[in-house]
Amino acid sequence: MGSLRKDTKGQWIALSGLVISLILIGLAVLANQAILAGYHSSNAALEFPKENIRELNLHTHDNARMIRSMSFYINSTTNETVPDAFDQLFDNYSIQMKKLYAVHGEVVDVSMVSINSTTGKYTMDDIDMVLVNITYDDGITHYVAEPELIEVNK
Amino acid sequence: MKRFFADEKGVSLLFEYILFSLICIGFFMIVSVNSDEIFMHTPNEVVMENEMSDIGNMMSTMITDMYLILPANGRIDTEYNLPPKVGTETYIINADIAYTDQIIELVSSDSGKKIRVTIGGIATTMPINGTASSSSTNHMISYDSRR
Amino acid sequence: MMDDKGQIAVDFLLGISLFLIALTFTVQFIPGMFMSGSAGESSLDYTAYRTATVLVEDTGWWGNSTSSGTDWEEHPGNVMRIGLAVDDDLSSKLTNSPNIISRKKTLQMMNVDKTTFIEMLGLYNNVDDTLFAYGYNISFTQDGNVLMLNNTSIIRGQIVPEYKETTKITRIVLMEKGTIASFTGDDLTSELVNTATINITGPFVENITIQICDLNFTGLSPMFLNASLDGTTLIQPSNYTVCKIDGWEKSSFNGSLSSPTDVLSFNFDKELFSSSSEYRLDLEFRNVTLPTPGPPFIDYNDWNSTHYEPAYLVVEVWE
Amino acid sequence: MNDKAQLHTLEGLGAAVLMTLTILTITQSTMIVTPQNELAIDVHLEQISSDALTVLDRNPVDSDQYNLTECIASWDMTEASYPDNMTGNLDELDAGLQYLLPDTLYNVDLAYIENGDLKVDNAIIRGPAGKNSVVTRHFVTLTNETVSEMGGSWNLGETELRVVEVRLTAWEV
Repeated sequence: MGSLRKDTKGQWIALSGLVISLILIGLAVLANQAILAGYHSSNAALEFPKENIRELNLHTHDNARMIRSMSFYINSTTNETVPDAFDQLFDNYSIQMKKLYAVHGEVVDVSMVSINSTTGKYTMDDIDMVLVNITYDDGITHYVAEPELIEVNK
Repeated sequence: MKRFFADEKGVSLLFEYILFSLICIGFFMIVSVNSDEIFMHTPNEVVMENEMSDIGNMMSTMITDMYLILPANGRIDTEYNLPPKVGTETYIINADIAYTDQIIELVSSDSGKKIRVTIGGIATTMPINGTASSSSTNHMISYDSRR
Repeated sequence: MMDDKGQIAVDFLLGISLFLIALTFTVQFIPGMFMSGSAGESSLDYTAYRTATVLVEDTGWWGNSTSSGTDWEEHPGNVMRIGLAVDDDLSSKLTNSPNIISRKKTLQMMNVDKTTFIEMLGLYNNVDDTLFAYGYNISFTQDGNVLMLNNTSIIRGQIVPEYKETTKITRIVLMEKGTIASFTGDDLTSELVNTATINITGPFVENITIQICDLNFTGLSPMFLNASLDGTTLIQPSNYTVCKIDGWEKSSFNGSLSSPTDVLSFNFDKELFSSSSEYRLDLEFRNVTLPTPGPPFIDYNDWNSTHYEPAYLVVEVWE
Repeated sequence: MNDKAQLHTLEGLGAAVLMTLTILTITQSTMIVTPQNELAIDVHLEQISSDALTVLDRNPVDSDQYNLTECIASWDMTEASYPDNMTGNLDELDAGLQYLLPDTLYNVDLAYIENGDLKVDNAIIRGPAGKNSVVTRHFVTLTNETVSEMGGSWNLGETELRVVEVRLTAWEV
């Protein structure tokens, strides 16, 4: 046994082996953290269709205003009434949106409920609000706004 | 004394072999007894902590994103997936304390480990409640303006 | 033990076993190490993400027992949520204008006390009911510099530590910045040759911007010479600055006009118009005709609208 | 007493110092570089490119920069090709995106419904989309009025409106 004690050559091999294994354990723990870091939270942020829904909503707002002024224009050049023109233009808009969203596997529907007119005459100052139903469905998220009140005289 | 160190005739080669084997056996016994703790438990703890905070952040981020597009009249609901286990344990997500504490809590079933995630001021203006267990299959967050 | 050669076998045994142990670990864990280079706190990523999202896309909310609304900047004592997006409908919690940042809300954000701020934005970690605030640095920047509103640098939080892991989120926003009026060469009124005169009634809360395009050139090397207010010549850059605008880019302007489509942007210090009286601003050019005679002169206050400029919101969070 | 080990101790000490230094360098360098996880980078990229479109879209009409609707309305319907005509005459939009999204490459596609059919045109091509590219979408509605004001060639009827989906594919260089 004296020979073992006398021979000191192995000590540092043994110690460095130990040190290396400890370091590797430490690194393994760190690496473990890294692999799993933020998969679910990233997915939530990436997959939740926040922008798509917001865009559908805001774009419908913008369009309702645009359609309002356009239907007054149509009314002034043809004998079509403002609500009729409004309806037609809105339908047209709705069909286009439906198709554009369908490309991405999303089912949307934008349909007009009513035009709010206090006097019933549908004049320029009179139409202040439009009621629209908006639905969105991509199989995971379902969004329904019925009705969405759109102030169009701003 | 000098003679003691100079003396190389300690034990026989056979006995040295036996001694060395004993040391090795001892070492491996210690390692195998502690291996569960060292190689399973500690990494599991780390994995659980990470994954639970990840899931908590998912919930919190989803609620925040959803809050920002809530319809004024209408409803919105979204399904989400939860991993059935973090590390080796099932867990429960608890949002009932969100109103008072602005946090979502995840509690693991066996060790009772808790992870809390903040939800940035939204809970004061919108009541958030509900719990979800990882062992059930369908999960959904929903909002209805008329309720 | 007289035979020393036996020792080599023992050394070898010990060495090889340790080597094998190390090798086992290496084989087991090295592939995992190269999967991703990060060893960071993933939750901080999303704390920063949520903070930036709430600030940019939410209007904020205040409320007490009787009323509530999104104009929390007017009720700093009852603030329930901090959001900076502008809003036209105070009662609805939604905004139609995400990414458009209200100047007033931003300034009010600077006044919110630290504890409320951290709590409202969720910039803390809750471990066993004890709150540990994260380190954070939230700022608006423009062209690489911190944005100034009302002589305040819009930056909150601590200095970003150099040797710590931080997570950073950048958002592009439109920042409400004072007022702007755009004129064409034909809109501008003049009494003296080559000099455009604009009436401006103060006071203003922010610097004002005047933009001029489509000037009519009459001779070679048309130039902008100087600006004067009620007869006093103004000095660059302490009183005003001029730059050329090309789409989204601003470039420096040395006075000489090269093409009629050049857009000039004058930015006047709000201190020049400190009283609530009418000021007369003269912009003197060379070889430029201003076809509309005055007085009456064109009035800045009739033409102005809110000035929005692109800026970046930078949210940085660390433990 | 056997003192031969002393030299070995020093050597060992040296080795230990070297090892410690290596470990320190490795850990320190990851701290400074702060490599974000790949998904978080995607989230950030998606966020910022969607911001760019929103900012372009919401930019007030009377500001000196054209907003998204105006940019799209000005299009002369010539598709972009790579690499000769990368911006497909949508220079205004390209300039805006370049200003708002530095260090990012992007392609812009326009999708719209014409005579009941979906058409997708390449409007800006900055290169083949990278591996970690993200797609964000925004919508604009064009009318005859906006198009003729901006001098585009969309050829819309007086009472027609056309919804155009602006599809931005962005990736980091």
